[in-house]
Order: sequence, then structure tokens, then C-alpha cells
Amino acid sequence: MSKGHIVIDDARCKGCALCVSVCQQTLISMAPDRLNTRGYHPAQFADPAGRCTGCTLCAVICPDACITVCRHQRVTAGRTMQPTA
Amino acid sequence: MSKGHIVIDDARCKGCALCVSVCQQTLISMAPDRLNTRGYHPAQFADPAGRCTGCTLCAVICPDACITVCRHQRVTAGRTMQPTA
Amino acid sequence: MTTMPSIAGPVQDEIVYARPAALTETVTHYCPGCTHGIAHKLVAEVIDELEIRAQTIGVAPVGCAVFAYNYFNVDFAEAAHGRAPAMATGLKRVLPDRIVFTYQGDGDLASIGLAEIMHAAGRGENLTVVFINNAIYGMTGGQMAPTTLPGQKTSSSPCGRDVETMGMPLRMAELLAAQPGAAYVVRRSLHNPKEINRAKKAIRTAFRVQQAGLGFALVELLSSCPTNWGIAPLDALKWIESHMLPYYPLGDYKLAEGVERL
Amino acid sequence: MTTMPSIAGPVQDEIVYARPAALTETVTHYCPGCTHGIAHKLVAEVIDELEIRAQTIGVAPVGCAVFAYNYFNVDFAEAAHGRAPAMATGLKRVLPDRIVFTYQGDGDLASIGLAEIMHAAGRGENLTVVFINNAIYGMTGGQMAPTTLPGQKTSSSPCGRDVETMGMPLRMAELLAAQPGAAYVVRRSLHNPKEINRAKKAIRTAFRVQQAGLGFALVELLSSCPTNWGIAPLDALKWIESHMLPYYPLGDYKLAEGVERL
Amino acid sequence: MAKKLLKGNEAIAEAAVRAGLQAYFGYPITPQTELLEYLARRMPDLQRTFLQAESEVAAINMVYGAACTGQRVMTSSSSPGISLMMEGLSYIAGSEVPCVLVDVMRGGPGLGNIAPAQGDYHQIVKGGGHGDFRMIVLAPATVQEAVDLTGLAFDLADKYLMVSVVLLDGSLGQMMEPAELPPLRDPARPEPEWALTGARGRAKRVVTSIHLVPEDEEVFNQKLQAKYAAIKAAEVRYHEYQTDDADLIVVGFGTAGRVAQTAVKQARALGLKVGLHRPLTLFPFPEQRLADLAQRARAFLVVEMNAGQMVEDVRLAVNGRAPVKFYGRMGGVVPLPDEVLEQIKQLAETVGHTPHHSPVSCLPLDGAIA
Amino acid sequence: MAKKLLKGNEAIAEAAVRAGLQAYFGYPITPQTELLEYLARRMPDLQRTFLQAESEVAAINMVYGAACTGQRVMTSSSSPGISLMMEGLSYIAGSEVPCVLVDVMRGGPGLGNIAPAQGDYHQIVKGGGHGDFRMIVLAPATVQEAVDLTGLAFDLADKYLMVSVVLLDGSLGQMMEPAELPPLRDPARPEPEWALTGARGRAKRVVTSIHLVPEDEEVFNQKLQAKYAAIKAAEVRYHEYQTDDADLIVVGFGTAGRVAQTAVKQARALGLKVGLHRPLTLFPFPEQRLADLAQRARAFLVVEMNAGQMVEDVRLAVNGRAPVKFYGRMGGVVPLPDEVLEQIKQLAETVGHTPHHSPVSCLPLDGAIA
Amino acid sequence: MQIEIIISGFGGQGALFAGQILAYAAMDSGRHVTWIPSYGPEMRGGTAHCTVVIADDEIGSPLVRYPAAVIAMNQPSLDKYEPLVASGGVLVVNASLTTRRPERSDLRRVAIPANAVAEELGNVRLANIVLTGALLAATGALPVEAVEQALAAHLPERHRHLLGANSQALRRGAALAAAVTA
Amino acid sequence: MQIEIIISGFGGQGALFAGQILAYAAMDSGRHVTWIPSYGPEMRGGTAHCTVVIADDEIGSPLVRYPAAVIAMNQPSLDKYEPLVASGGVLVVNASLTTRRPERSDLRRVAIPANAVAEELGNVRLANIVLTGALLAATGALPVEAVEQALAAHLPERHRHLLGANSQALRRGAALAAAVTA
Ligand SMILES: Cc1ncc(C[n+]2csc(CCOP(=O)(O)OP(=O)(O)O)c2C)c(N)n1
Ligand SMILES: Cc1ncc(C[n+]2csc(CCOP(=O)(O)OP(=O)(O)O)c2C)c(N)n1
Ligand code: SF4
Ligand code: SF4
Ligand code: SF4
Ligand code: SF4
Ligand code: SF4
Ligand code: SF4
Ligand SMILES: [Mg+2]
Ligand SMILES: [Mg+2]
Repeated sequence: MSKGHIVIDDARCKGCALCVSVCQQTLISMAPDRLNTRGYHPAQFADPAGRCTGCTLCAVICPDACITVCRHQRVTAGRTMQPTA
Repeated sequence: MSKGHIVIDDARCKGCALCVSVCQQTLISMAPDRLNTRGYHPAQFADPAGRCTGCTLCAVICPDACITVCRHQRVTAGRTMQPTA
Repeated sequence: MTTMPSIAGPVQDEIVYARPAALTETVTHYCPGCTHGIAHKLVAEVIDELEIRAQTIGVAPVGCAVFAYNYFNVDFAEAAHGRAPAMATGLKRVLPDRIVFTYQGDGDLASIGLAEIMHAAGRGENLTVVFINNAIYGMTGGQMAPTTLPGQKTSSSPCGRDVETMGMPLRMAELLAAQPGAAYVVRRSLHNPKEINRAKKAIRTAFRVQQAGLGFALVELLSSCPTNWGIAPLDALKWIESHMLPYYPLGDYKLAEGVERL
Repeated sequence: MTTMPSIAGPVQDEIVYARPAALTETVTHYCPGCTHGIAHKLVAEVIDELEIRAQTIGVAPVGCAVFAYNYFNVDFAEAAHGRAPAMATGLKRVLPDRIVFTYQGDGDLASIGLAEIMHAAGRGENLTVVFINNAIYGMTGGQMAPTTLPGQKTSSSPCGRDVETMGMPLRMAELLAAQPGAAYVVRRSLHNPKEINRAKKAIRTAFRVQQAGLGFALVELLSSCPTNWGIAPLDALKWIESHMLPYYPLGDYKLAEGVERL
Repeated sequence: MAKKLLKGNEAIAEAAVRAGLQAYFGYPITPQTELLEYLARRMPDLQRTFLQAESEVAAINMVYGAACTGQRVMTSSSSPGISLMMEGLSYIAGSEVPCVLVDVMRGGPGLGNIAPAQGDYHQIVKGGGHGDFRMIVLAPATVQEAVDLTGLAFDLADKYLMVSVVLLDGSLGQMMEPAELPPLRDPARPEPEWALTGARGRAKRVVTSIHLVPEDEEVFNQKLQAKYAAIKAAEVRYHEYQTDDADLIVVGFGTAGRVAQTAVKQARALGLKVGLHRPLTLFPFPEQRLADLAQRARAFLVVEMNAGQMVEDVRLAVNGRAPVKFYGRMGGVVPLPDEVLEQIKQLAETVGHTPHHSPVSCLPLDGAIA
Repeated sequence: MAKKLLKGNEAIAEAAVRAGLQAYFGYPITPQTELLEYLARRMPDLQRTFLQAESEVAAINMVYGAACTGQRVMTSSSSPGISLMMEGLSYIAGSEVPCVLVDVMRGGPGLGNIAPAQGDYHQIVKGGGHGDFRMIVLAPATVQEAVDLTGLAFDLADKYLMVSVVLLDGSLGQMMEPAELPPLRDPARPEPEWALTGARGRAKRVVTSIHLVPEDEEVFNQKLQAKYAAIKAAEVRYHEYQTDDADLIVVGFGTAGRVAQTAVKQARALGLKVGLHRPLTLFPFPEQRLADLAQRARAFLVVEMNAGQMVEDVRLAVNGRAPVKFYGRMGGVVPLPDEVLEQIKQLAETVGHTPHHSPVSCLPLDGAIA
Repeated sequence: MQIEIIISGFGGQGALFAGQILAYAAMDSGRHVTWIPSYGPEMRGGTAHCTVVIADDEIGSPLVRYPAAVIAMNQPSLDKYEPLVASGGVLVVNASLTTRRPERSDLRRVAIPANAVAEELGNVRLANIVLTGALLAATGALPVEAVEQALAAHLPERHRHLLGANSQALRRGAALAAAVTA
Repeated sequence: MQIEIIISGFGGQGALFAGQILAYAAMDSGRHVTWIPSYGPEMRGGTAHCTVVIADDEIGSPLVRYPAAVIAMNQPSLDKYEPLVASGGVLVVNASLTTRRPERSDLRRVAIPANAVAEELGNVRLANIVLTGALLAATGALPVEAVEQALAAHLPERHRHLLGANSQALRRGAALAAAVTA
């Protein structure tokens, strides 16, 4: 039951991996072979188990302001939102 | 029975009167009408009563290093030296 | 943190962190993992939150942040090396109701520009200064700065900073705090999210000090230069913690009267 | 105090105070009662007493003491305004076994030359600095200095120094004492014979610190400018006491390890 | 307005105030200090900014900042202080913001002395700072011209977005003469479209001197050069005296030119056909006018209070069409009319025998100094 | 000694070390930084002084102090940093102590960029500082010349007691070429009779730039001018290529001159009678040699990496005897041989039709920039 | 005889070093040579190139608009320099990092999958040397042996163990150049 | 018509002020005028002088080598300027502070014990005005009334009460000049 999710602006990412280091849930990794348009291996978010807490730590530390963090609104009690992106 | 005396380098004196202000014995005064070669009323030392203690205060404060202070050596007990200059 | 509505629809997400509006879309020229980027983001967030974008004028230094004017969505001037405080003084004196800030590196502020920053603080100029201490000259390729640590190797101290000939590093926050006109002088660090959040609060206060007209405000930020330190971005953050923090203690070095109330 | 034999003869006087040999015979251009003259005398006496005349190199500032090189019987260079510490650094680094001192006014040292003095102290340059704080620009006719007191009228602060726009005066001894490379930083005054004697002791220590290679040494001397303060020499000394002492407390601001033992 | 007896330095200060000076930043230095001191009294009365900077380096960078707001700003100094402003002036030129600089020259090099001199010509006119930039340079010789050219300096700075310099020697700064001041202009002015004032309701603006790509920097430099060419075409100003029928032309700026005028008058009284050309603008230099004069003049004499600096610009303008002789005094010595007269007489004699196109010896040491 | 492949900046540093450099003070700035970094490694090894100053202002004043000891000292920088040294350089000139300054020029004005340029010619050659002073200016175009002229710079500085400048653009600083280094000289040297070393067993000495009385300052200035005249007579150096029978003379210094040489070679291949004059000394400028060349040459083309600065000195030397055309690139753009060849061809054509003594248009905007 | 060579690639691909090795080899062979790099902020993460001029006589301009030979180590370099190679000149292309073949028919075109070859040799960082070998074969600017000797003399201490691999790379490149033409 | 006047004395004797008053008077009379002081460190405690040029036309040089008239307020000024006064010119000397009479016979020489006269008038600081009065009488440069009016208009506020004394001083000087010649 995920509480949040993030969106990484791929084109802006410089592959510094700082976001990776702060995610307590280890939801971010560096694309091993893919290069983005600026020639970096970008960060990628994968949360199949819905563990993202929307804690924003990854976004706070990202030097290139690539990460948008959403927290899911429980509009109706007992119903879980899906990420929009 | 004077313990000391001072010599003022007249040509160097700028008439600032700082020496006058520190002599506890009031032995120094400013020449009221005489101008020295640099156009100042110079300080003058007069110690008819032999009250100069050779305390050096006047020399210490003189910004132009005009004042030489001598202390009289009692070469023989009971005999008082006269100023040499 | 600003709450922004996400795309409308039956299910609603709350965006709790997004790129601040006071940053332009331009991709920065900073090296990967360089904390200049974090500092920029914090300043921009504060500008957004205080809603001062339209009245703020920034002054960029000569240093890696020389192109800061490309990245902020506010009016900007580019100063000569070290002279940002003088330039900012000129701006602020003529436009006292605008918010003027400088953004300076340690070479810029603590070496060539030491007189200008000290006098700006001395006069109590109503300025906000964001001071990036990365213990090195980034832009010119890693020479020794006045803030370089003892023994730290740089391209101009190849055997490590020798305190015998170069003295100990300058602690700028402490020095500036001693200036009578300084209203707010603190040191923060950018090496982890917690410290980053504390740094942001300080930047916010530094701008509010100016808004309140209390005098000179400066936030020193311990920062990384992975490229010229020659280590990976994450290791660079660890190096801040292990090497810089002991010599540059974080803390509030000057809180003039009135600052607490802000 | 050196004891010099007087003219030989049957009766002998002891000269207990005479013009120091390290002063030339040249009459100074200083105004009557200006304490620059006292400071010169003290430096010369110390040079005599430490017997370092033949190994000392002085650096004159731009300020009323610009012609100091005419008055001291030692090798002398005349620096650009505010740059005496840089020039002295150049001299001392090449000739580390000579004694190098600068003699600087408050405009020179605390205004235009702030970066150079702070960095010399920061690097711990082995220099001796005699700093004449007379709260004004003497040579140029009495403009405000960074050390001018609040409310003090000068030709560039005709209504008195306004701390709102100019901040409070800089306390240089305190600022410099905070520099890591400073070994000896004290403030003394020249307003009466007792303080003059204390000042001399401090100057002596400042030279001995250099001899011992302990680092940067500076003696700030509260000094008078009767001409530009517009008062008589004696009143000027009283003004030091009544106005300057309260803001500029005399004292020892930095005594590095080893100084006490000198 | 009636004339007032005004001291050069103060006249410039008051003229600047009346031209709408909004902020002054400066540092004391003789023989310029009265200018700063005058503004220390005057500016606060008008609620305008006066700030004594910590140094000339700071002063010019404060000016740089204040100039970015589009307001009228000024600094002043004398030779050594001007040298410290070179980096800042290059930045201002590279950013195209307007400001006014007053240089009250004194004897040099180094600390030199505080006597009147004209040794900063190259520094100010050719660019003592790095890179290819120019400043408009106005050279008054009377207090009235000091007043008028100060006003003009602000107008030209604004028109061309650059530094305008009022260049004078210490004696004019200290001299009193009757002069008429213009009325006090309302300093309020429309905001220029490049000014940094906060991006309210408009796109953000940037003032910078950086063009990282050489080709871009070249385009920018071409723009600067085009501007300088336009200034050369439109803004040349000079004062002449009896040049119409002159065989010999004496050229001098500021005090030297004024002293030369007396000598020219005396030479005329002796029947010599001499005229005076006194440039009021040193950049743009009146090169076309001098080239025109060279069509008829048989020789030129350049008088300066330096070792020979403007004389190069005269030679460039004359381009070999006539000999150009130099007479200079240095180190703070002001030439007196009788010396200049002597030079005129000598030149009048020589020229009879000198074939065209062989320039008369120019080194101040070659007997040129009396 | 065998040749080594050396980078311009490092070659200068090592050449200075071998010439007996005893102390270096400098501040980092691109494209000069390798010079400083090289000495940061090299000097401590030799127990000599390397000190990174807090600024260029401090650096030049440290040099000033160290130079007072009579030892060989040097600083280096690039354009904006050089501007900050103007006051200090004027003091050094006014005190007659020797030192060496290296300016590795970049694009300007202002912060500009870090690409190679020659925009500091006026600043360095005519005196960007206040007062009438000159510096010896040496302009290498190859790494070998950089080595040789650095050694010469120290010798001339010592001989004439003044600042010698090694002036180059960023590309030569970055370039590698084989060059032979001279042997390491023993830095120990007799103490000059003006050096400040402590007045042991001799009268005290003073180094100052002050002459308060104008007449004294004038005498001092005359002494300086006499020295400069002696330098002009004795120290002119230049490199020429195929000038003997040349109709057209191309003039350029440093990299621009080197690029022009290739163009001249190409033009010769096309049958054009072209020669190259490349000054190695900018002060003293080879004015007599150019005047001599002007006796036979029908036109001159000056190529610079600026808006036209040295061209003035060429015009002054040619003095109207032949047209002098200018071709310049600015802002960090290095001209390439083909552009210069194009200019040569155009000029060769024009000159056929141009009457003597009418100078070809000189503004870089007048079509001079391709 | 004079030849102008431009070597261009991403920062880190070793374009500048390849040029330096050519310069050393030329110098050691008694030829005149100049090596001049691009420098400046574009180097950081961007592209880097250098120009090497080798000649029998004194060299005038160290820069040329139309070089006689180019090594394009990546796509941007190919795009930038293909139009500039002097007619009849040589264009060596790293096929591993380019997406198209060179188009001009008035050039000797050599395309080599240098990264692949280098990896085969055990170290992808040898791609620059492979390409250099190809350049030598295609231009005859210098004998391969001269460059081998230069490598032996000037390879930085920390890379000395790679000397053999470097030689191999050089020769493989030269051999391929003879065979492979774009 | 043009006249050049140099007024020279010790700092504090009011040489500069006397010159300024002449300049004001000349300006208010519609004449052209320049006033130029000596300045600089020699002023401190040393001597001060100024040059005033009054003319009907535009004034070229504000400085001259051979002035038409000189007021020498002390001995050094007499020594310095006596040789320089233009032949046929006027030399006004303060007899109170000079130890010799002027020697040149081709001048109109006026020696006045100005300090004594000023003290008689109640204030030794009026000596400069006494000498100015003498100069006016001896040269006819300006009418005494013009200078009186200038004093009235330009005397600093704090000295306004001395206006009457100043007038008297001016007139006494003028009267003496008529009588006393050195
Ligand atoms: C007058 C002048 N001197 C030197 C330089 C070269 N320079 C550019 S940036 C810089 C230092 C930058 O270091 P810092 O201020 O610490 O900023 P960082 O790059 O580390 O963020 C220097 C010395 C210059 N541009 N101008
Ligand atoms: C670069 C420069 N700026 C300004 C001056 C003018 N100037 C000479 S002395 C001085 C200030 C002197 O004041 P201070 O240092 O306090 O010395 P003081 O005369 O009071 O002893 C100034 C501003 C100068 N000579 N050079
Ligand atoms: S918001 Fe928190 S949990 Fe989610 S990806 Fe970022 S760091 Fe991980
Ligand atoms: S912190 Fe930002 S730039 Fe760095 S890898 Fe993560 S998303 Fe990319
Ligand atoms: S030595 Fe002492 S007692 Fe004697 S005159 Fe001086 S102050 Fe007076
Ligand atoms: S203190 Fe010195 S200068 Fe002053 S009056 Fe006394 S003797 Fe003269
Ligand atoms: S060089 Fe250092 S400070 Fe500059 S952008 Fe790169 S990592 Fe950041
Ligand atoms: S002006 Fe002031 S500081 Fe200078 S000598 Fe006179 S009294 Fe002393
Ligand atoms: Mg830094
Ligand atoms: Mg002072």
C-alpha cells in the first residue's frame, strides 16, 4: 500500500547517485547501461512493492532538482491511490 | 638639591606643550614670545629650585624626541652634580 | 513546503516536493553531485516561499557559480571576482526596498574578496549572503583556498596545505560574526537531507533578516567539490562530514536582537 | 632604558633618556603634538634595545606616516596604500632572517588594506605590525575611517558618523586576534606616559615574537590627530582617554603559546 | 542663473547633483577629496546615496552595482586610485551600463606627489583595463567647462551605455572661477529596459560581461566597436582659437591647453600665425579635424603635462602630413605660457627649414624640456 | 641540451626557475594556472619561495616587496588579474626595482572568456597604470621563444631596473612544442647597491616612489624617460620572414604573427611579394625598422587578436609613408592562415590603385573582419 | 612536408593524449611539431580536441581550418570535422561511437570499431591508440615504430604496465587501416 | 586689460582668503577672474600662496611666471617673488614680517607694517586685508568699493561682525599705499 511515489526528470539527471544513497527503501538505482541525452547513466525509480513513503529525502538531496515527490491522498477511506505518472 | 635635569632640543621642538602637561614639578613652560627656527614657541626648562627629579615623563611623552634627561650621579656622597649642558 | 495541485482527476496526489519556480529550466553546468546545485535549489525554494521573486536581485560571483544568473528566475548581476558584496551594496543602497543577495564561493569571498565582505558586514549592509565553502577553488581546477584544510592536497598545494607557510584555514562565519554590523551569521552543511533542511531554514531566516532591515546576514554552507577533490559525489558528502565538520563546526554564530522573533 | 655615558669629566651625569639611535636626525613633518611621533620613538627605542637596527627592514604606509622611511635609521620600503602587509610578506619570505615590520594607519590597515592584513595574520606571516588608530584619515585631511567613533564629525561625515549607514567602528585588534596565525595582538594607547611605557613593552614583545618565529604580531596604538580632530594636542590626549578608550578597550587579545616566555 | 565663484572639484560635484546624480561612491585621495567631501554634505540633504567606500576597488564595484539599476551614479579619484579601478571599469564596459568617473590627475608614477599632472592619458583614453574597451573622455580646462562637461558626461553615458570620464588635473580641481550652474534636474527617470529592479511583471534581466564562446564574444566586441565608431562620428568636441589662418597649430588639453592659449595669444602679438586646438573630447579624439588642419598647417606643437601621450593621437591624425613636435612638463610641474611661447618661436623658425614629412624629434629629453 | 616537448605555461615557469627565480607570488586564473601550479611543485623542491597570494593586488605587492631585496621575482596572471595589478606596477616602475610579470591574455573586456586573445596590448605596452611609465614587453610566438624571452625578461629587468613583461595569449600558454631549456643558473648573485637587506655595515637604504616636490618628480621622470630612450636604442628585437624584397609587409606579434607567417608563405607560393615582421619586443617597439621597411614597402597589413591596438604603433612608425591596413579577430577567436591570406590578396590588389599616403580604412568593422 | 592532424572526442577518450604521443614521436624523430589543445569550460564533461602539426620546417600557424587528417572519436566530432578535412586528406572514424559512415568521397576514409578492438585487447581505453595506429597507416605521417618508441618513453609511470597492450593497439589499428576503409 | 596677482604668506596669514576676496570682487564687477591656490603637504604649517588673474577677456593660463603684482606677507615670500614681479609691476610687502626692504627699482614698491596696522585696528588677522587695500591702491586692479562689497557679500557668517573692521583695514591699506613706498 504505497504512500507516495517520485518522478525523475531523466533529461536533467547527471547520474550522481546521491538520491540512491538516501532512499531508506532502496527504491532508486542507476540505469546500468542506459545513457540519457546528456551522456549520464540516469537514476531510475522502481517501486513494485509500493514502499515509497514520499519522504522527499531523495528530492531534497538531488542537486539538479530532478525529482518530484507525490504523496497519495486518501480521498476515500480504505481506498489507495495509484501513482499518476 | 636637584636630582636631574633635562635638555630640550630647541630647533626640534614644535611647541605642542605635552611635556608641560606631564611635569609634576611644573618646570617646563612654553616660551611666550620667542619663536624657534621652525616658527614655533618652544618649550623651555627652568629649574631654579632644583626640583627636577629626572623622572623622564616629559621626555617619554615628547612626540619629537627633543628632550634628553640626565640624572645626577652622586659620585661622592653628599656632593651634587650640576647639569652638564 | 509548497503544496501544489497535481493533475485534476478522480484520484488526487499531493505534490510534496517539486522543482521551485524561482529556478529556470536551464540545466546547470555543475558537475554531477556537486552541492552547488543543492544550494541553488534551497535559495530558489526560499524565494518562492517568501514570494519575493519579483523584487529580488541576485549577484553572482566569479567561481563555479558564475552562471548562477542563468539558473535563477530573478534579476541578476555578475560581479567581478570577490566584489559581489560591493556590487550588492551599490544595488541595495539605490533600491533599498528590493531584496539583494550574493552567492559566493570560498575563493571569491574569503580570499580575494575578504575586504569587501568584511566591510559589508562591518557597515551592516542589508544584504543576504549565501557562502559556499567547498575548501577549494572549483572553477579554476582545484587550487588551494583560504578554507582548504591542513594537509589537504590541491593543485597548488601538491603536498597538502602546509600550515607553516599558509597558516590554518579561515573560519569565515566566526570572523564575520565578530563584525558589529552582522545580524545573522550561521554555518550549515549540505551533506545529508537533515542538514540540507536546516540549511534551508537558515537561508530563509537570512532573507527574512533583510526583509526586516536588521542588517547583514550570511549563511555559510559546507559544500562538496567531487571533481577537484577527486572523489565520487557520495564520498564527497562523507568527506564533508568527516573532514570539514570538525574544523568548521555548524552553528549560529550571530543572532542579533530581533532575529529570534522572525 | 639604555644608559649612555655623558661627556667625560670630573662630574658624571647619567643620561636616562635620549633620542634613540634608530631615529635619524630629520625633523618629522608631523603636526605639533601628534602621537605618530611618540610611536616612532618607541619603535626606534625597541630597535635600539634589541640591537636589530642592521637587520631590520621597515615598510611605510600611505598615510601621515608615509615618510617614516626618512625618520628611521633602518632600511625601508614605501608601500602602496593598504598593501604594506603584502609588501612585507614579500620581503620576509625572501629574507626570513631579517626583521620586517610595517607601520600603518587605520585608513591604510582597516579600510583599503583589510584583506592584506587579515590574510597576513591568517597565514601567520612572521611580521611585526605597528598599527596607529587615530580614528581618522590624517593625511588626506580628516575623513572618516573604519575606526571613526559613532557620532564623530569628520570631513566626510559632517553630521557625525551615522551608524545606520556606516555601521559601528571596526575593532581591529579583536578581529585580528581571531585569525589563527596571529601570535600576539594587543591594544595600547599613547595618551599618557604610563600607557606609553606599556605600549613600548608591547612593541618590544611584538618584535621578539618575530625574532622567535612565533607568527604574526600586531600592536594597535590609540593615537591622536590634533589637526583633524580640531583640538589642541593635550585635549587630543584627553579625547583618546574619554572617547576612544571606552570603545577600544586596552588589553591583550591574543597571546599564542610561547609569547609569555619571551 | 548668475555666475558663482566655484572651485573645480566642487563645481563638478554640484553639476553632477544637478544632472540627477542618485548615488556616489568614493574614497578620499588628494587632490580630488573636496569632491567627495562636498557630496558627503550635499547628497544626504537630498536623500540621495553618499557612501565612502572602503577602497577604490570597492567604490567602482559599488558604482557597477548601482549603475545596474539605471540610476545616475558616479565615483571620483586621482591617479593611483584610478589604477585600482581598472578591472571594474573593464567589467562595466563589458556589461554596457552607464556611469561617470572623475579622475583628478596628479604626479606619478607610483605614489608620486599630489601636484597637477596629465600622466593618465593613456590609461584613461586607450584603456588601462584589459580587453578592447573605450570610455568617453571629456577634458575641461575651465571651471565652466567642468560644469558643462560633467552634465554632458552623464548624458553621453546614458546614451551610449558606457563609462564617461571627466579627466582633469589637480590644478583645475583646486582652482576657483566664476561659472554658471544648470538648474537642478528632476532625478526621476524612466526605467531603462535593461535595468535590474526586480522582475515584477516582466521577464528577468541579467547584467553580465561574460561571453564564453569566442564567436559570441567577438560579436559582442563588434557591437562595442560599432558603438565606438558611432561616437567618433557624432560626439567629437573641441575648442579652437585662431586656427583659421594658422601655419602652426598648438594642441593641448585641459590646463596645458589653456596655458598654451595664452602663449598663442602672445605669439600672435609677435606676428606669428599660430592657432590653438584644444580637444574637449579625448575619446572620441578630434582626429578628422586635426587631419583637416594638417592640410594647411606647416607644423604642430603638442603641449602636455606628461612625457608625451596625446601626442601619439595627434601624430596618428596628422599621419605624416606635417611635423609634430612635443613639449611636456612632468611630475606635477605646470608649464607656463612663456615656455610654450619659446617652443612656438623655435618651431616657427625650424619649420622654415624642415622638409615636409620628417617629424621633428619627439622625445621630451631631446631638448624639448626647457 | 636536448629538446623537450613543453607546454607554454610550464616552459615559462621552468625557464624562470633556471634563470634564478627566487620567489613567485601569484593567484590562479585560467589560462595561466598551469604556470602557478608548476611552480607550486617546483619551487619548494628547490627551497625557493612559492606563495599563493590572496589576490592579484596582494601578489603584485608581494612581488614589489620581494623585488626590493634584489632577488629575482615573478608573478603571472591573465587579463582581469593584470588589471588589478596596475597600481602596484606603477609603484614598482616608480621605485625602479626589477621583476617579471607574465600575462597570458584571454578574451575580454570584463570577465569575458578564457579563450586566447591579445586585447591587453595597450594596457601592457602603453601603461595601464597611472603616470608616465613603461615596462619592457616581450612577445613570444613559440614555446622556444617563451623560454628564451623569459630568461631575457629577467636579464633586462635587472639591467634596467624595471618590470619586464612576457606577453602571450592563452593558446601559446596551452600549446606544446619541442624546446631547449637553458641550464639551471646559480641563483646566488651579488647584492645590488639599492637592495633592502638590513643596513649592516652600510648606510640605510630606501625604496620609494615618492617625489613630493614637482621639480624633483620631473627630474626623476626625465631619468625614467632617458632609460626608456636607452632601451629603445639598444633592446629592439624582432623576427622577420622574407621581408628583403617585400612589397607588402604583414605585421603581427605572438600567435597572430605566427599564423600570419603561414599566410605569408602561402602568398609567396602564389607569387606575391610579401614579408612578415613579427616584433619580439613590443616595448621597445621596432619603430625604426618599420620606418625603414616603409621606405620600400607599398603597404602594411597588421594582424592582431584584438580590435586594433599595435596597429597604432605601426602607423606611428610608418608615419603616413604607406597605407597600413588592419585585420583583427576578437573575443578569443584565433585567426587562421586562410583568412590572413585573403587579406593579403585583397591588399595586394588594392595597393595597385591606392595613391600613396592615404591610409586604408582601419576599423575592424569596415569589412576588415571576414 | 607538413601534415596537420586533428584528434577529437569526448573528454576522457584520450584525444589529447593521442596527440601528445604523436608530438613526442615527431620530436624524437627530429621533426618540427606543435600540439595545441582545446581548453576551457567545454572540457568539463564535454568534448576535447587537439591539433598536431608535424613538419620538416619551422611551423607557422599551429592551427588550421582545413587539416590534412582527422581522427573523429565520436559522432559530434565526425559531424564537425568531416566537412573540414582538406581534399585528398584522411578521415579516421571510430565506428564504435558513430552512427553513420563518413560521406565525402574525396577523402581517404578509415572506419574502425576502435572500442570493440580495444576491449578485445583487454582495455577499452586503448581505443585512442588503435585509432592512432590507423591514422599512421593511412597518412604515413610517422613510422609506427617511432610512435611505439614514444609510448615507451613517455607513457606515465602508472600506465607502464600497459606498454605492450599499447603497442598491440597501435599495430592492430595500422593493420586494420590497410584493410578497412569506410 | 589683464593683471596677475600673487599673494603669498605663512599658512594662517590669510593669503588664500585675500585672493578669494579679490576674485569675488572681480566677478561681481563683471570681470573675468581665476583664483588658483598652492595646495599640498607644504600647506601644513608651511607657506601658502595663490595666483589671481583679473581680465576683461577670457583668461588663458591661470598661472604666470612673472606676475604684474605681488603681496609678500613674510620674508620667504619676499625672497621668492621679488625677482619674479614683471618689470614695471607692483610689489606690496608686509614690513612687519620682513627684515629687509625690496631692492628692485623697476617696480612700484609698497612696504606696510600690516601686522602693526591690523593690531591697531584691533585684530592682527586683518593684516591680509590691509595689504590687499594697499595692492588695490597701487595697482588700480579693482575699486576699493568693489572689494568692500565683496567682503560684505562673502565674509563667512562667523566673521560678519568684523565687516566694519575689514572695511577700515582695506581703506587704511589703500591710504598707506599712497603715502608709504618702500
Ligand atoms: C581577478 C580574477 N582573478 C582570478 C580569476 C580566476 N578565478 C575564477 S573562479 C576562481 C576561484 C573560484 O573558487 P571559489 O570562489 O571557491 O568558487 P568555486 O568554484 O569553488 O565554487 C578564480 C581564482 C578571475 N576570474 N578574476
Ligand atoms: C590608492 C590610494 N587611495 C587613496 C589614497 C589617498 N590617501 C593617502 S593617505 C590616506 C588615508 C590615511 O589615513 P590613515 O591610514 O588613517 O593614516 P593617518 O594619516 O591617519 O596616519 C588616503 C586615503 C592613496 N594615496 N592611494
Ligand atoms: S520519497 Fe523517500 S522513499 Fe520515496 S523514493 Fe524518495 S527517498 Fe525513497
Ligand atoms: S540525485 Fe538527482 S541528479 Fe543525482 S542521480 Fe539522483 S536524480 Fe540524478
Ligand atoms: S624629568 Fe620629570 S621632573 Fe624633570 S622636567 Fe621632566 S617631567 Fe619634570
Ligand atoms: S613635548 Fe617636545 S615638542 Fe612638545 S613642546 Fe615639549 S619639547 Fe616641544
Ligand atoms: S568543479 Fe567542483 S565546485 Fe565546480 S561544479 Fe564541479 S564539483 Fe562543483
Ligand atoms: S594630520 Fe593628524 S595624524 Fe597627521 S601628522 Fe597631523 S596630527 Fe598627526
Ligand atoms: Mg570554492
Ligand atoms: Mg588614521
